[in-house]
Formats: sequence, C-alpha cells, structure tokens
Amino acid sequence: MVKYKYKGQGYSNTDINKYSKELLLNLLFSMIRIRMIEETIESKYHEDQMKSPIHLVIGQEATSVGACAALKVTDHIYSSHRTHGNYLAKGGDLKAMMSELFCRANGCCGSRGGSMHLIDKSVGMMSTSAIVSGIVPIANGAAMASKMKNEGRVIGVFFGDAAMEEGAFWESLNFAILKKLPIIYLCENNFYSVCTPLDKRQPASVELFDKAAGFGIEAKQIDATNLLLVYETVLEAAEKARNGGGPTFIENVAYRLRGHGGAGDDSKSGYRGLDEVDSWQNICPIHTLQNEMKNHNLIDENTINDFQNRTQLEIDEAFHHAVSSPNPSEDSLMQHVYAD
Amino acid sequence: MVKYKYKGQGYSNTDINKYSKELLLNLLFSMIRIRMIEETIESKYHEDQMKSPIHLVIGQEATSVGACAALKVTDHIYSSHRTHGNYLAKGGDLKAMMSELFCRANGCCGSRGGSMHLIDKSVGMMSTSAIVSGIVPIANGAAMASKMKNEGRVIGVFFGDAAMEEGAFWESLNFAILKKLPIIYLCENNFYSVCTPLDKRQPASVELFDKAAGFGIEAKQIDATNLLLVYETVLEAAEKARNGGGPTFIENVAYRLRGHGGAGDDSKSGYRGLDEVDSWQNICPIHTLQNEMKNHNLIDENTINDFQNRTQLEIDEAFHHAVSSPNPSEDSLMQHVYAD
Amino acid sequence: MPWAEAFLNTQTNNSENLADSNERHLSYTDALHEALDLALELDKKAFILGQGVNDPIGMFGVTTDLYKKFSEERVFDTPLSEEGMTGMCAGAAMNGMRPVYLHNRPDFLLLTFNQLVNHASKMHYMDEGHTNVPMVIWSAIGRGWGSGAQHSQAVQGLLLSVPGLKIIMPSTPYDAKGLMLSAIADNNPVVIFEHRWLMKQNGYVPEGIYKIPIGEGIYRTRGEDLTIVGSSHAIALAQIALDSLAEEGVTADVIDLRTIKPLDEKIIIESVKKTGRILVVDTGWAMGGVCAEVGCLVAEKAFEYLKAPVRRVGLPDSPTPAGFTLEQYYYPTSEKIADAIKLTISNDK
Amino acid sequence: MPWAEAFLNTQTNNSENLADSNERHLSYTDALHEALDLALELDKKAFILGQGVNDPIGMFGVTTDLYKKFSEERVFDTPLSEEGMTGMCAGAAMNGMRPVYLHNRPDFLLLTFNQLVNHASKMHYMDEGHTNVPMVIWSAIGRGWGSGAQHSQAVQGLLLSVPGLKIIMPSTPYDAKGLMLSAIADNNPVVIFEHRWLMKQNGYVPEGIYKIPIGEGIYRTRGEDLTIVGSSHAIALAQIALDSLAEEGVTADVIDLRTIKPLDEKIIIESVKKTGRILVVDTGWAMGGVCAEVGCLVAEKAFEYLKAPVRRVGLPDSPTPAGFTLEQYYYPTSEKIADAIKLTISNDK
Ligand SMILES: Cc1ncc(C[n+]2csc(CCOP(=O)(O)OP(=O)(O)O)c2C)c(N)n1
Ligand SMILES: Cc1ncc(C[n+]2csc(CCOP(=O)(O)OP(=O)(O)O)c2C)c(N)n1
Ligand SMILES: [Mg+2]
Ligand SMILES: [Mg+2]
Repeated sequence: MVKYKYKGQGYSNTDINKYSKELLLNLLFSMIRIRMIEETIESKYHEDQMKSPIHLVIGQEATSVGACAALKVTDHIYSSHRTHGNYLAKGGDLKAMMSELFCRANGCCGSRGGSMHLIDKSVGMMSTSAIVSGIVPIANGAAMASKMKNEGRVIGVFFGDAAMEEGAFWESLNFAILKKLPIIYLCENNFYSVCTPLDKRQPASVELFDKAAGFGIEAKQIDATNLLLVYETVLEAAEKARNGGGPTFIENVAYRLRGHGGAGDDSKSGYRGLDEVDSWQNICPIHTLQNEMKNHNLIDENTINDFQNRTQLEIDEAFHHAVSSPNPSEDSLMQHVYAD
Repeated sequence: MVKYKYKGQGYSNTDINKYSKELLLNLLFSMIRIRMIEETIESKYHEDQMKSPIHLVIGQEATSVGACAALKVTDHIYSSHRTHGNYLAKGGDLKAMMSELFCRANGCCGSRGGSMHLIDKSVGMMSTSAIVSGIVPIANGAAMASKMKNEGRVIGVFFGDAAMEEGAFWESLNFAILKKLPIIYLCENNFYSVCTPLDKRQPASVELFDKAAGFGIEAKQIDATNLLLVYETVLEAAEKARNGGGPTFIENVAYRLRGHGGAGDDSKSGYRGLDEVDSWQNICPIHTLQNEMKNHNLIDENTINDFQNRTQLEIDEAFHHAVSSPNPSEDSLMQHVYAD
Repeated sequence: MPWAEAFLNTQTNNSENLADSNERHLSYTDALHEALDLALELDKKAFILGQGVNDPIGMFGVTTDLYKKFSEERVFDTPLSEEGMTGMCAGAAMNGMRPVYLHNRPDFLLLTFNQLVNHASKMHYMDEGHTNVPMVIWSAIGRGWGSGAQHSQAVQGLLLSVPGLKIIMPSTPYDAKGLMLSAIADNNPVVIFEHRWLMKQNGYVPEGIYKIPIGEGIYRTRGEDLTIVGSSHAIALAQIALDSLAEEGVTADVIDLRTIKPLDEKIIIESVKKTGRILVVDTGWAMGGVCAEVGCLVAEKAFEYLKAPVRRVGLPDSPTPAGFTLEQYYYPTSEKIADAIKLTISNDK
Repeated sequence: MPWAEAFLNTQTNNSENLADSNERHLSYTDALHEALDLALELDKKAFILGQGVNDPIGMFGVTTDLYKKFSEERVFDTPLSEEGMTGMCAGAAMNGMRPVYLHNRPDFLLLTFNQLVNHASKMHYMDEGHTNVPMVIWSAIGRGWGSGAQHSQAVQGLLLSVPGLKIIMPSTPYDAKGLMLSAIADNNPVVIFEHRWLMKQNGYVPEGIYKIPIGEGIYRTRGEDLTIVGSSHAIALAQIALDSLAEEGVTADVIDLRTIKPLDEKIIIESVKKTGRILVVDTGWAMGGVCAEVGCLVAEKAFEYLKAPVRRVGLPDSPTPAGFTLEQYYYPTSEKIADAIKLTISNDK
C-alpha cells in the first residue's frame, strides 16, 4: 500500500537555468558523493567493523545538500541522529568520519560519539543529539549567541518529523519567534519514526508546517526531492535571518529509502508498503536532478562516471585510513569529562 | 498604562432570557460565594494562621463557575495552582477546604496539600498540580481512561496562559486530538505569569487559541468575564466530547484582580498599571452578571443581601470549624507514601 | 545492526540450567511477553503503550503481536512526547487503569522526571491516600554496540531517593515475568529497568500467574567469605567473577536485590552479619546511586560486623564513550569484579 | 505571603559575627546580587535569565534591577519552557556565552533533566573536548511555609552521579558570592542549590572579585569527637546542634563541603582519620544522594579509622507534606542532629 504518496512536481516548475553550471555540478556531486559513501558503508556494515548505530540519509540527501549549500561557510548547523548527510554536506572530513565509525582514536569525536555524533566545529557542523528533538533547544541557544554577539551567523537545525512531537520543540519555536532568532528549522519529514507512520503519532488532518505557522513563524512545506527547491527556500530564509527577520520553519518532504537504522531496507517486515518504497525510488533526488541536468545538457554520463571514479578512490582511501588508524588508549577514557 | 484592554462586549450579545431564573441565580450565587470566601481568606491571611501559599481567583470566577456548571456532576475536573474557584464551583466542601488552608488533619488532603492541592474526588475535583502545566498530561490520562472505559465522562482541565509555554502542554494537545479524547482545555488567560506579562513570554502577534487551533483542535477565545459565554461554550464542548467528537480548547480571557499569590493587589510594585487593574475592576464578572440580572428583574438587592448574609454565616462557621480542628499527628507523617 | 546482534549473542550469559530438562524454559524476552499477555488477559484495565510496541519486532520481542490479540486500543504506539505520555499514564492510572509504558532506553526517562518525580510518585501522598497511581514504566538499559553517552545510561541511581516510587531490576527470566506481574498488580508507580544483555538469556519460567514480592532480595548463592549485593546484569557478572575464583576456594553470599526501592535492608544486613565483608555491584555509576546507598547502609546498620572496607564496582564518573575499545575500558567486567572480590577478602581490618 | 515572610525572619540563623565591625557585611542575597553584578560587568558574554529575574522583587532580591543597569538583552525574563530554556543556555554556552539561569525552586529542574543530564553534561565529553558548556543553573530550595511536595524539594541527590556536572551548595554569604563567581568562570555546566532559609543571613563579604575553588570543602570548626559533613542549610543546623552540646564538652570537625560534585574526598578522609566518627547531614533525602555517598566513601576509604557506625541525617523517605505541623515532623532540626551527634559519639564499636 502506498500510504504516503509523492505530491511534488518534480522539476517542472523549477527554472534550472537560473543557476550556474558550477553550482549545479557541485550540488549534484555532493549528493552523489554522500550516496556513494553511504552505499559503501552499507555494503561493509555486515562485516561488523563499524560498531556504531547508523542512520542512512539515502533518499533525503537533497535536504542536507541544498540547505548546507544555501548557508554560508561561516553559518552553523546542528543535527539529529541522522548525521551523515549533514556532516558531509557541510564540509565534514570523510576520513575523520570513517575513523569515527570504525571507533578509532582519530575519529572526528575521538571515538566518543560514533555515527550519531559526527561533529566538526571547524566546518560549522557544531553538534548533534541522539535524543529526538534534543538538539533543537541547543541550536536555539547557538542562534541566541549569534544574535547577542551580533555575528550575523545563521543557524540551521535538522530534525525529523517525530521531533515535532516533543514538547521542547515547541518551547524552542516559541522562544525563537519571541526573540527573532537567526535560525532555520529544517524539518526532515520522511513520514516515519522508526516503524511508526506519522498518522499514528500526529493527527492526519494537520500538516506539520501548518502547526509551526500557527505559532507565528513563517513556515513552508517543500518537495525536498527537489534539491533546488530546498536550496532556494533556505537561501531566502538565511537572508531573512541574517537581516534580523527572525526564524523560518521549512518542512522538507522526502522519503527514507532505507530502514530506520542499520544497512538495507527493512520494509519486508511490513511496517510500510514495498510499493510505497518503490514509488519513491522513482523520484530519488539524485536521479531527478541528474536527469534534469542531462535534459539541459549540463552534464553527461562521462562526467558522472569520472566523478564517481574519483569519489570511489576517495572513499577507498578513507576506509583504508580508518581501518589502519589506532584505537583509543585506556588512559584517554577519563579525559574531557570536565573542561579545564 | 493599560496594556491589556478589555475587548469583550459585556452582556450586549447575550440573551439572558434563554436561561431559567433558577440557573442564573445559582450561577451568580456561586460566584458571589467564592468571592466572599476569598475575601474572608484575604482579610485574615495576615494573621499568619493559614500557612499555605494562596492564589486568589478574584476577577476570574466566571471561568470556574461557568465551566463547572456546564459539566455534569459526574464529569471530572483537574486544576493548576489557582484552585479555590474550581474546587468550590465543582462542589468542594468549604469546611474541608478551610481545614486544609489551616493545615488541619481534617483538611481535604489531610494537610498534605494546602491551597494549591484542594482535591475532593467525591465531587469530581480530581487532582491539581503546583507545577505549571503539570496537570495537563494527567487530565489527558483521565480522559483516556474515560474513553477506554466508555464512561461518557468528560474531563475539564484548568490552567493559565503560561502553561502554554510548557512543552508538555503541546504534547498533550497533540495526543488528545490524535485519540479524540473527551477533554476540554480551559485556558485561563489573565495576561500574566506572576509579574511577567504575556508579551515577554509569547509573541504578541499570535493569539493563544490560534496556536491551539493550528494543532487541529477546535479552539475558541471568549470573554470570560461573561459567565454565560463560558457556560454556553463549555456546554457545547462537553456535549461534543460526550458524543465522541473529541477535545475542545477554550481560551477564557479574564483579569486577575489580585496579586499573583497571597492577599491583596501587588500592582504598586509596578509590573502592571494601576489603571489597568482599575479598568478591569469595572467589568468584574460578578457585577456585570448581577447588573444584567437586575436589568431583567431577575434579582434585587434584598435577595443578594439575604444570600450574602447566609453565606457569611456559612463562612464563619467554616473558619471556626477549621481553627478548632486538630492538627495532624506525627505518626501520620509516613502514611500514604505507598498505596497498599 | 548486524554486528550488534552478533555481539549480543556472544555477550549473553546463557546460564541456563539444563540439568532438569523437565522444567519449562523461556528466554527473558519471552518471559516478559508472557507476563504482558497474561496481564492483558486477566485485567481489562491493563494497557500497553510505547514507541514501537506495535512494530514488527515489538520492543525487542517483548510486545510482539500483542496488539493483534488485544486490539490497538489496548496495545498502542505513541507519539514521542515522553513527558506528556508519562503524565497521561499517571492520569489514566489515577482513574483505575493500569498502564504499562515501555521505552527502548532509560535515557528517555530523563525527559519524564517532572511527571515521574513531581507527579506520579507524589499524588498518593498529596491527597492523603485517596488517589492511587498504579502505573509501570519499563525500559531496557543499552550497554555496548556504540550506544554512547545518550543511549546507554543506567539511571536507576538518579531515582533511588524519590519517595513513593518503586524500582525493579530483574536478572532472570523467572524474575522478569514475576516482577512484571507484581508491578502491574501494584498500586504504585513502578519503574522497571531491564538490561539488554539479559534479554536472550534462557531460564526456568513457570506457566501462568505468579508474583514476586516487590522489595525482597534473594540469595543466588550462599557462601562464607563475603557478601556480594547487586541486581540485573551486574549480578550475572558477579556470578561469573565468583565462579572464576571457585578454584581458590572463595565462596560468597550473592544477593540479588531484584528491587532497589524499597530496598531489602534485612537480607543485606543478615548476610553481612555473617560474612563481615561486602562488595556492591551495579550497572550504574559507582558514585551516588545504588552502590553508595547499600555501602552506606551497611556502614550504618551492620558496622560492628564489618571486617573490611566496603567496596563498590559500578561505572566510572564519566559519560559513556561510544567506541568499542573505549567501552571495554569503561564497563565493569567479571575480571574487574573478581579483582574487587579478592581485595575485599584480603583486606583485613 | 505575610506569614511566610515573618516565618523566614524567625528561621534565619543570623549568625553574623559582629565582633569585627570593620568587616564588610552583606546579606546572602546581596552577596549573590553583587556576584552577578560583577560578572555582568566583567564579562560581556555573561547573561542572566529566568522567570521573574526582572520582577520588582527580582528573584528574592538576587537580580533586583540588574536589567536596568545591564539592559534587558542581558538580564531577561523567560517563557516558562524550562527544558527548552536549559537547552538554549547549553547552546549559547557552547558558543562562547556564559548564561546564568535562575529558578525559584529546584523542583522545576526536574523538567530539565533531559537537557541537563543527557546534553549539557555530556557535550564536552562526546566531542572529545572541543566544545565547552560554561553555564550556571541556579535554584533556591524552598523549605517550609506550606511549599509542599512540589515546591520544596532538595534534588541535589538526584544529580550527584551525573558525570560532567558540577554541583555547588553554599552556606554563607561569602561562599555564595565567591562560588557564584567561580561557577560563572567555570567552563562546565554548574548547578547551584541555594536554600531560602539562608537568604537573609548576614556575613562577611569582601568587595570585588574573589573566587572559591569548586570541589574544595572547608572546616567550619575543628574538634575531636566526630566529623560532621554537610553543606548549605544543613551545616547551619549542624552548627547549632553542636553549639547546644558545647557545655557537655562535645567538639567536632564540621566540614562544609560547599561543592558536592566534584566531592572533596580528601578533607573528609583527613578528618575521619582523626576523629574516627562521622555524621553526614543534608537538606535532601537521606536515602540515596549526598548522605549515602559520603557515608559509603568513608566506609570504603577510611574504614580502618572508623570507631563507630556512620550516621546520616536527611529527609525521611516521603514526599514533603504541605501543612505546618507535619513540616515540623518532616524536617531535620538542630535537636534531631544533636541526638544523632550524641549517638555517634556514644556508640563505640
Ligand atoms: C527522546 C527520544 N525518544 C525516542 C528515541 C528513539 N528514536 C531514535 S530515532 C527515532 C525516530 C525519530 O523519527 P524522526 O524524528 O522522524 O527522524 P527520522 O529517524 O525519521 O529521520 C526514535 C523514536 C530517541 N532517540 N529519543
Ligand atoms: C514548571 C513551573 N515553573 C514555574 C513555576 C512558578 N510559577 C508558579 S505559578 C506561576 C505563574 C503561572 O502563570 P499562569 O500559568 O498564567 O497562571 P496564573 O498564575 O496566571 O493563573 C509560575 C511561573 C511553577 N510553579 N512551575
Ligand atoms: Mg521521520
Ligand atoms: Mg496567567
């Protein structure tokens, strides 16, 4: 059964010619790279060497890539447990990520975080939480700091549809509106929380973004299989935030093509229809953009193959880096409990 | 400065003739009785014998009385810290209340609750919380029980405007809508949380009831100095809830004429304008109903005086009862930590 | 998570006593499933809720397909809203229902302390006993497989001083079922902490209804050299540690508390009077919490019998690291417990 | 609440040492006010928030009119939203700010355990020390005047085992100021529990900036017969109790912990080595928490010096009753502490 249908328009309303070829290539390649990295992780996960609970972003890459591209390098992002896409899109270091997944001392969090806590402050991937909605109030604080320090920095915070069931989310939204914080709420609505569909958790009669709008925030729902829609919407929101216009809520609708956690799809267990998954495979954000670009002669198979080949080398190297890196030592265990 | 103006229409749009004289007298008397009781408490509070933090409902009685009158005797209510009006309107025992305020063994909670926890399950005043919004999820559970047991019982829950800043409130609202719970959310919007005006806590651009509506609940804002409006609105909501129509949110707008806690008004300290308090004195819910009834020849001064005299006797007796009641014994301290 | 599953299988202490093959054996999860099944059957007021209770896997198998048998009205998935749902449970319990609210991880209980500590545990006291709050909050401690700082915590110690609450930590399938039934039948808020490393353990589980008294510990072994007190998975580790010292002739009273609140002071003191030595083991942090309470208790009420310093083995005073290697350093092992046993019995006053 | 104010005045231990009249004396609240004033002056990154900080009364007088001096940007009232605001503080702290979030009552902290325990305390560890979380959470324990079960709790014990957190409980105006300044300067999340019965106390408070090291206790008196360990208002009670036994010649080391996490093990053990006897006093529940931790610690690390059972005086295992008479039975008094002292010194092994 296809409970959650695609309701977007593909790229039919998008004028791709507005964008430079360079930008489009970058965006597409960023998505392809994230996909390839995750597919490699997937293919090796059963080897039981990445001892970390992973949550793949496959199917939802356009949100990560579109949003991060629309933000400035100096802007900051915060993320829920589904980190890979956000970390990589914001410029996170692949080697440090792979080391973290392989629990090595030179992981981006020194093996203290794992997949759910890919953090790299040097690129503005500031923090994450494995507690649903836990990162939202923290991102608010970052926006508060930006405002108090008059930094002109915009904060983006990624979270799932289920995060909107946590009270702290609404407390945060209220505060951000009250204080006109420079923050963009990037809801990744993939219709599911683990195996539970949205309509078992929130009344089907109301859209997520409408609830947010009810609080007095500018709120939009977008087809987040269309990367350019994400990009455009976040760009506008960031501009507004930077100019003191306060927060924006964006509901990014896209489908999680894999299981909630771990490798592969788990839909056979019955919590969602295989046909539903299939139907969304057809509007994979990478393929749709790729096709659109091909149609506009902005890319061809060769260029893609080239990029893929280079990326595969990069990935192989990162995996090699990770598995050949040292484990953390026992005496590091009690370090960094307190800051000096 | 009058920051929060009265925006109601008095009784100009209310057809008082729709109601029986008996009902009207009961409602008016109930408000007068609550007012007299609280004024007596106020006048004696400085004697330091009622060792309990009180929160007077003076100015907001119509919400308590109108709502409880619209509910059936078998319906249940739950309340925030501002309990007196709700307890008395639901039929709570005055003697047991006064004993509780005087910390006596025969108080309605045996001196374990005090003013913030006036509870009498025999009349359906089921529970209270001194934690803002703490009672809302609990009332939801009561509604869930009513639904699961198919009791046809409607739950009313009273809380202030600040309760809507607590995340648990929104978690509860979502759940009640999702499960179509037979519950009525009775928000008592008096514009203040202790000394903090609403606009320092929630964006002024949005009304409370609109935020609730955004979640998908039927939501109304009413002038809660007009008792009949409260009565009518709750009556309708209760009917709907009883018939499986689910929850309703009612924003009852009325002014707290006394300080947040304790006796007397504290506005001299400057957190709100004395003229604001004055402006609301003019639309005291008791006087406005009384005048309307006088205008329709439904009541005269004599009847009122009679009732007041009888009530004063009742109050004196209750105070006498309380002060002459025994204190709890030491061996009762550790009772009821656990239920058998 | 394939590696996590594999890992769990190797870590599980399959201490099934196969000697008596007539006994009925069930896994820990099946025992819990049976308890819930029986409770739902027996008491129309009981209901089950939690994120994922209706999932294909069904909360580690504890709730699998119960909704099919008892309807989605009585076994239902919830919005996340942990605080709101906990209050909802309290309210339903106050009105005659018997909710059992399941969480994947105790870490999520930290969202609910306002309802649990400020409300559910106090309601009975506050209205002089007129209101009962018969609710069960269940969660499974997630040790290992990269759970990390926010998905691995054993927070029982944070709740130990909360009046009005009962706290259960079963270590065997038998107790898991019996204590769940007792918890559902109890008229107070009861928190149950399971441990994921016990979940695949098999053991003797009688059919039908039986209850284990809440607040009573039990001797798992009897011995002379010291008293070991703990619960849940810490007891399993302690028993392995003790077994490893059997050749050296070390014997101990091993007390499985089963309930950490109310605490069975009697059995602890009785044993320490005999052995004069005590080691407290817990799945939570050594500082504060269960280790501290039991250690202090003995120094207070059995001081004259003590022949050696009180010892405790719990978690070090740091958050949980996510990585596999660091986890090995972080968690108490049976080896570390064996060392503590040796210290305790060597160290005469 | 007129009676409550009157009551507070009578209950306050006005142990001001007026001997040296050259010393500068301030009330406890004024000392705190001065600390906040100085911190806001000194560090542009510091800011203050909480429900009522801009009220006419200003959080018991601790924040009165600070917003006028430092603007409403830096001293501001908040929506209730305790959990959301705590996370906001953490996020601001992670980005270089130094928030000080004040609550009327510790009971409200129970709404914030997810941000406090799951997030603020763990962030520094989780990302290998790259992120600091320099935030202060402040609240005042509300004993008496009918506060009841939900407005009177001393929840420090619930947080004692949380790694990464620092917990402060000052007992004098001097410490209240110095520790507040240390807390704001500290690069970790720090929770401060004040006690309303100390608020009107006067005492010596130097001008300007000074800091008291977090994690160090102090001897309030030196003596021979036993060691009394505690903090905050419990120390005040213990000192009255000890004074009442002065005629009988009883003397004690009274250790004011000032910080309960990190815990100053050294001073406790040093003293117990000398006196051989210990009584732990705390404003929280006796079960679990500070009493249990200190009691266990001594039985673990100073066992050979102990001459008598460890004793503890804290709250009984029940919620707080609201009524005045029941409160008298519920709370430890200096008389009850004096009895415990007598027991501790009489009861030889
Ligand atoms: C407070 C809390 N409750 C429950 C969980 C368990 N959990 C982890 S991820 C997840 C799903 C969240 O769904 P959503 O927010 O929609 O994000 P998605 O996984 O779909 O990206 C859940 C329930 C958690 N981590 N935190
Ligand atoms: C969670 C929590 N935070 C703060 C308080 C302190 N407090 C008690 S009453 C109150 C005012 C609440 O305002 P509102 O909800 O509007 O109710 P009102 O008093 O105006 O009727 C506050 C802040 C509390 N009791 N609980
Ligand atoms: Mg989702
Ligand atoms: Mg209000």
